[in-house]
Amino acid sequence: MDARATHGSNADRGFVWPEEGLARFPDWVYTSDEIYAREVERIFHGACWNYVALEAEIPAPGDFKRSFAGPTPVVVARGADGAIAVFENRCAHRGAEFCRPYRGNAREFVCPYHQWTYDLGGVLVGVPFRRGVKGEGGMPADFRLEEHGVRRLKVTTRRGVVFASFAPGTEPLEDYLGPEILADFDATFDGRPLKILGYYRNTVPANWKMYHENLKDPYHATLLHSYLVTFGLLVAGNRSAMIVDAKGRHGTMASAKPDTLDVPEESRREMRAFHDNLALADPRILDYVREFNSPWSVTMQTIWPNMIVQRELNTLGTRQIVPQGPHRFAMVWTMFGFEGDSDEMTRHRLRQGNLMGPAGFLGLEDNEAMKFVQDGIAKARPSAAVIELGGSEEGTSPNLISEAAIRALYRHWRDVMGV
Amino acid sequence: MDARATHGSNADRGFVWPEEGLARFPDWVYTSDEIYAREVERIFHGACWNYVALEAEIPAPGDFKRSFAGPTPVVVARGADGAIAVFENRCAHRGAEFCRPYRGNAREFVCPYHQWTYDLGGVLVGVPFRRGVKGEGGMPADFRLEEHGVRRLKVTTRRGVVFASFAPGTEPLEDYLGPEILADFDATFDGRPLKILGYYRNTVPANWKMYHENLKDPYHATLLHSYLVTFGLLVAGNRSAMIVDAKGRHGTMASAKPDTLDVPEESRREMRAFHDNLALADPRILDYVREFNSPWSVTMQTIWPNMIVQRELNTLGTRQIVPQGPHRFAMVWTMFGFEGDSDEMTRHRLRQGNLMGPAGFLGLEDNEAMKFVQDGIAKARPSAAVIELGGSEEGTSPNLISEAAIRALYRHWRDVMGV
Amino acid sequence: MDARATHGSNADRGFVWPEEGLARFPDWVYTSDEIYAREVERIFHGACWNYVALEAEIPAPGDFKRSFAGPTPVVVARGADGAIAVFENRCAHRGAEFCRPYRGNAREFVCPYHQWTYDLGGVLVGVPFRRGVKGEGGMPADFRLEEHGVRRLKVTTRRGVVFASFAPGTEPLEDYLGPEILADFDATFDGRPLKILGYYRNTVPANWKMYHENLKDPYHATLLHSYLVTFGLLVAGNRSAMIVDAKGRHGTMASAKPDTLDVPEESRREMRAFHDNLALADPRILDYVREFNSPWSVTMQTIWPNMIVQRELNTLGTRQIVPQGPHRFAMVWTMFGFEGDSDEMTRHRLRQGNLMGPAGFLGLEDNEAMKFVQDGIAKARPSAAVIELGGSEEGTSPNLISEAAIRALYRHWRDVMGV
Amino acid sequence: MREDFAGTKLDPAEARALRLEIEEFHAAYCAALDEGRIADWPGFFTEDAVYRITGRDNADAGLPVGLIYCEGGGMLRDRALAIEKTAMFAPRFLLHAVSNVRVLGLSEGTVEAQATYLVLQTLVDEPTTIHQAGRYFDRFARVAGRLLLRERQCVYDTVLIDNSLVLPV
Amino acid sequence: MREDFAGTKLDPAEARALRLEIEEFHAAYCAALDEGRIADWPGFFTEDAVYRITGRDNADAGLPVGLIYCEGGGMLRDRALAIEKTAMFAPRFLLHAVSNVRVLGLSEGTVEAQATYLVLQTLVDEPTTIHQAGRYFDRFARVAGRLLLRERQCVYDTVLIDNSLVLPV
Amino acid sequence: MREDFAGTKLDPAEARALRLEIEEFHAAYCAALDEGRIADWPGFFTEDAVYRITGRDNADAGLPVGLIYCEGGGMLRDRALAIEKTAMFAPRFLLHAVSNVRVLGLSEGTVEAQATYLVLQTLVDEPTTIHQAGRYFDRFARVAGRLLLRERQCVYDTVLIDNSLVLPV
Ligand code: FES
Ligand code: FES
Ligand code: FES
Ligand SMILES: [Fe+3]
Ligand SMILES: [Fe+3]
Ligand SMILES: [Fe+3]
Repeated sequence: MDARATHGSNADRGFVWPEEGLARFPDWVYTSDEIYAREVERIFHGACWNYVALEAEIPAPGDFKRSFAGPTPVVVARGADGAIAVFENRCAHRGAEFCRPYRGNAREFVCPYHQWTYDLGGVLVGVPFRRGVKGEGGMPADFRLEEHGVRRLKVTTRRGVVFASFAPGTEPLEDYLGPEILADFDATFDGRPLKILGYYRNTVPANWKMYHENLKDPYHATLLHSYLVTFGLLVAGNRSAMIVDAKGRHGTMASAKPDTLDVPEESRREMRAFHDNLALADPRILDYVREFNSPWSVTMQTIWPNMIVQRELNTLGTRQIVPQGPHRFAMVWTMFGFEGDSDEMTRHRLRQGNLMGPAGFLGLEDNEAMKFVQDGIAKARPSAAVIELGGSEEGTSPNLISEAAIRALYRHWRDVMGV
Repeated sequence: MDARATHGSNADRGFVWPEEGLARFPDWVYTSDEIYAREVERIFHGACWNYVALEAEIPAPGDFKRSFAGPTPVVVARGADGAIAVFENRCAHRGAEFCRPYRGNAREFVCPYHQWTYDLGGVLVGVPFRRGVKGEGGMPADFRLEEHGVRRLKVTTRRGVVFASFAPGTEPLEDYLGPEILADFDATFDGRPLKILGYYRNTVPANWKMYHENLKDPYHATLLHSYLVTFGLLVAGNRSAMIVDAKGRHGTMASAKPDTLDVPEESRREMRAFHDNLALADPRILDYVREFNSPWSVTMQTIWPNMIVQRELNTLGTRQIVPQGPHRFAMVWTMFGFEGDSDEMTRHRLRQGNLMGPAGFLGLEDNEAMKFVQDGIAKARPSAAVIELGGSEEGTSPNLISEAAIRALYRHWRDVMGV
Repeated sequence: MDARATHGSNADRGFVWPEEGLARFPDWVYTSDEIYAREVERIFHGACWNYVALEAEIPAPGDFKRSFAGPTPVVVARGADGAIAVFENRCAHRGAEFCRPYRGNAREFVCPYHQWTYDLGGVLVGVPFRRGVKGEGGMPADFRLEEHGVRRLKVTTRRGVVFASFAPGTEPLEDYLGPEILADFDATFDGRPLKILGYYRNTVPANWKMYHENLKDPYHATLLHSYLVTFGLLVAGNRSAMIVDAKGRHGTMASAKPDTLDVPEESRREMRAFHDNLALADPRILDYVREFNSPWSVTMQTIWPNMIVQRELNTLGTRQIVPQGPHRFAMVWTMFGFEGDSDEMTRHRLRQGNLMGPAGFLGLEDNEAMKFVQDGIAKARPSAAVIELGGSEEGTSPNLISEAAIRALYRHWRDVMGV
Repeated sequence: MREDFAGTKLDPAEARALRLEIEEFHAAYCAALDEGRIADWPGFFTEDAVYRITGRDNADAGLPVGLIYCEGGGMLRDRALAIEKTAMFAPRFLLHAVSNVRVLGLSEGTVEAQATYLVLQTLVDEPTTIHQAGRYFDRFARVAGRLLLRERQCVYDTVLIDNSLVLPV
Repeated sequence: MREDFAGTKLDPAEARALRLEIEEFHAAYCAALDEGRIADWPGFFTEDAVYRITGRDNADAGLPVGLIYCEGGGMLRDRALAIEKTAMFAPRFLLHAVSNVRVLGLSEGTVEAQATYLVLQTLVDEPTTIHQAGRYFDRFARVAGRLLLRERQCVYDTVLIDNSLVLPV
Repeated sequence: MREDFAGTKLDPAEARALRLEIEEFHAAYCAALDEGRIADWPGFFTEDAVYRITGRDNADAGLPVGLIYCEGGGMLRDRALAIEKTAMFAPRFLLHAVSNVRVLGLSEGTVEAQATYLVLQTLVDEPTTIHQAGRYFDRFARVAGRLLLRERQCVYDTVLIDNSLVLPV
């Protein structure tokens, strides 16, 4: 991207917010290359915690995985001492992205181009022919290996979840998440060791923020996802909540599976999604095995800026958002269970996995819907989204029919972005 | 596209017209992202009539089709009262492109994301849970459905052809076309009800204006299209005309099929395209059944900014230009006949259809040639086209060997674009 | 590309060089659209000699080939008098890239769109209906064919190699190359008539300058290319040299095949690439038939801005760099032998060809490594390459463990680019 | 749905023999196109053959238009003639790959069959693209011992054509 | 490596007959999907069938997750039901092309076979894309004279899925 | 043009049997490459085999160069060795799909055949691409009862290669 991308005043750039305030989101929030460049600089490369891995993916010394902090490729590796390091996947010499496989185990990382060698912490430990050959060539005498490792990120972990930040001063994770979010985070990551069941990867042809909006938007769940409604997993009026942290960055969409399918007539009228007389041949997919210390059977947590924690009944996973410009992002899904799950419990999680992911009964609908939105705003005359559900309230909302969580997020975003 | 796209003075932007005036067209006319953004704003979204449909495509109440006004997706729908409405294919809520199929029939349009519901005129008629659930959430009390429909375009029709404009003040279609263009338009759309025979869709890797130039350029027809020449459909010296409206926007390239193939020696010498001793095994494709009240057997009309009316002997169709940036456009061909055509007449039109379309004997050559031009100007050193055929005359030209119609178009274009 | 691409001051654009000087190359050197546009204007379209063809490709009058001067399509043709002309592959009329096949033989070039006709020198010799038909239309009376040919480039040849320049004032090729480069150039092109063996074409998803760096970087050869090392063709400590011209633009990476495989223990330790106990089943691929008057068995010459001369033992070829924006370039390989080669010698060259090209044991590794570098710098936080091997020395280097030739190139590049 | 498995009312052995013969027909037909032997193309059809290429959108809607529409051998030969002698288009390489051949039945002495095809196009200095993906709906007649097409409907999914289609499918 | 050629321990003639029969099965199976007859899809499986689609990265690592994971006919029918009745997705054309069919052997009355598949997807006003390329790892049982899938593992190379996969493979 | 239909001077039954056998050969050959069993690859050739991959531009012009050019088993094994032991390239998934197999004839005890191939490549975190599309021009010998390649000319339409070709075709 060109250096100029972040120059010039907002007015010059046409970044003028509608007078209605947070009741309107202008298109350029989702379509501008410059806004995107600024997001990378101030958010993903700023004082935020990027989700990068689960410890269970790299249990042993030398285990590593390719990952991303925002759009930036990083390596997550476990050292001989068991400590986890996160560093840029970019050689300090000429910049090669040296770590190519999804994951593996290594004693050290050797860049293929000139074999500069890094230890499991990203520290430069070897430069071939550093002293030259027969005393000729090589690096200057004052070249210090320790000054030329790959750039390391600040790392923190909680309950086996690994986060990294480019900003040394980023606040502690617990403060960053806040108590409202921590509660459900800890309910899902309840201390049992995780067992990785596998991965999904997909791209979504939409702006990365739409994924946060989607999961701060309980309204859509009752309307887009006929499957949920038809088979009784969620109906407007369920016991549910949309919980937001104090800064409005993070969120938890929570609901409790009703004991019986009973859609109030009031709701049936509103929901075209509702189909009577449909039944599953194999309803095991809807079973909920109570295994968590939580009033909720479903919690979907959005952890700013790039993580989702999925606890959908018994199918569990993290999702990592990898932005790829204003019009596209990639999503990496890591599905897991717990060590000690019985075969049947594992199979139950796998069966229930049909709900989520890019082919999931719910997951595919969200991906399709987000594509529709980006298609709609990218080619239309300049306009703005209407965000008025729940009036002007911002933050935690007592009910599903509100966009208060989305408004709260954008108050924070505008503040950070200076627009 | 970034907001900044249309900022800055022409000189700053390098948009300086050559001193030769309309004898030269500089490359940036065809290659600049900023010029394209300005075209969308001032032309397709401006006081122009965009062709969007034929009434015969949506004969019954509830019939609709996806279409485009310039680059912008729109829906063309016939209401219960038979009236036709054209509105943006963009949900007023969060912007989803809600209408996805090529065409269909519906009682109303339901956006899949949150099921906001629009009537056949694009008026918002339903917002689920607008009043919330159990009195909580929902839209503000002062939210008026009628203020949040999708944006409607101004609509006009003539002889079963549907046009739409984003600008309320756009002049009446008859004034917009002018008498010279109306005459041949009405000769093709002569009042007989149309019968849709089918569609072609293709992209062309060239600037959208080149399609207008191609059909305001009778010179090329006698040289590029060997088929026309070899089999006697058109030779320089035919009875023909290149007719242009007063403003230079629209055009009609007209010719009369000669009764006998007789290429004057003078022309043979000029035309490398000419092949002697080639004959068709099945010459029915060249038959002209006189069915129109017109001196011309062929009229190709360019109706600014996005329509072509093809009357090539008895194969009839409209073409819609959908610009997709400076370097590419899509073309939607709608081929038709008339209600009451005999089976043989329909088959004659289908056989003659081999002349046009992206696989047509003539159509494929135009598409290839336009690609060649964009290829040539996109990578070369800055330069300009030489537009001197017919000297400096502009507008209607008495003969085929002139670029007067192209110069007239660009006088208008420069005026609108301010370059 | 937009006209604005080359406007604005370097500081405004963010083009600020690191204070370490040539010990650091900032990312924007490889990733900026504006820097690329400036390179095309000042380098490829400037006072440089672009490699465009070998005379042996077009031995007879009328023979021609499509080629490129920088990113710009050109035609290289041999006239009836045997003289070679190079001109833009862009019709003077409306800009069509009129010459489409890889190569061929023609009496003249006819643009397909309107059949403007050029002779083998690019001179406009025919405009159909230039005088109109029956005295109507046609070009203005003062239209001079000779003023409207396609733009010709200045041409020079040496030893059967054809170069072209857009700048009339470009210095003579011999001065341009300088004596150090000429020596090895003439050793490869030793006067024997060339025999074309065939072509490879590939793209590389990296900045075009990385290919120059790769071949001014003898350090990588001993480390990336295990094949070379394992089978004894090159080891650090070989008799070798990295030769650079006075301006630092061009280079020759030279080495002499050792008579015996003998890797000094010192080098073994440094080279992870080294594998003991591997042997070829068919070692003929490593044979070197001494046919050149040169102390070197291998010379790889980089001739600024777009040529590589490959003399790898007995497999010979030229490579042409065709830049396609900052992030990609195409490479055209022309492999040759000499007239009079025995069948066995030709087959030897073909067998040895397995070393190079996009599937070559060495060639594929270079292409992969360059992709890794562009991947690494395109998505990371702004940073800079570390170019300190050989300290701050610039230019010709006595040994392989130095980046002196790369620094010399960038001193020149910064001077031309004004950054 | 049993017939979906055998895909035919024919005796399975006969159906299989026909399928294998039709695969050989497709391979020869595609080779003629891929090798630029366009003049050979009409020879794969009966003199009364109907040939049409149309988009799946048209086919699903029952619309008759053809991107290419030929009634009889004369129009097939005229198409080949135009491609060879008069048509202007950029040089390109084409490959036609056929799979999923199904024999659906025998009716009035003609064999009904379907197949899936891919047209891969490569322009000079451009990558190979899927230029068209679609299905053949064929009716074969046996003439002088070998199969010829009495009807070929090429229905393509690639509704949005990249610029132009220069050869038949 | 001999077995790599015949690709089976079966008598070659028997293996070939099975291969040809399996090719016919694939053609019918793909036709059902490509023609949108999703309700027919479960009928290609035995009632105790296992069906899974997973990325080659998971398969190589022995990870059990499925993009689609069905145990038994009920789950297969529920998937078909959801696609037909409840799922929201943009209209699209799909083509499934199968090649390189290999019969690897016979074990406990089931035939082990592999094949290579391509899923070609075309959205409205968008080009045709290779939506998924992968291999089938199949186990067939013979029921009432015809082959049915007792197990199908679809292992795809296209690890990075473009937005969504709406139909089974 | 009759021979264009049968595509051979062989007795049709014999030609068909050979075609089916060659299809099985291709399936096994591609499986070895797609499963990364590169060491098995030379075993598909006779010891005196010639193997070449070259662009259709070179083939049409009669130019002899090969992207890969091997004379004899030694060079084939050395290519496999280099790929396994010395070559540096990014991890990737590859699929080779073969169709349109044609048996053209029998000459001096070798079977001449052609086929169309697609190489589908998927790099980590990148989409699946058509890395190469081309045709095989093969000559098979029968050794110890099974077919081996005495000559394979891989002629690709995808003249402009995307970066590199790391495995043979
Ligand atoms: S780029 Fe990594 S060692 Fe040189
Ligand atoms: S985006 Fe259309 S209803 Fe919400
Ligand atoms: S563009 Fe070349 S003759 Fe008109
Ligand atoms: Fe959802
Ligand atoms: Fe034309
Ligand atoms: Fe190298």
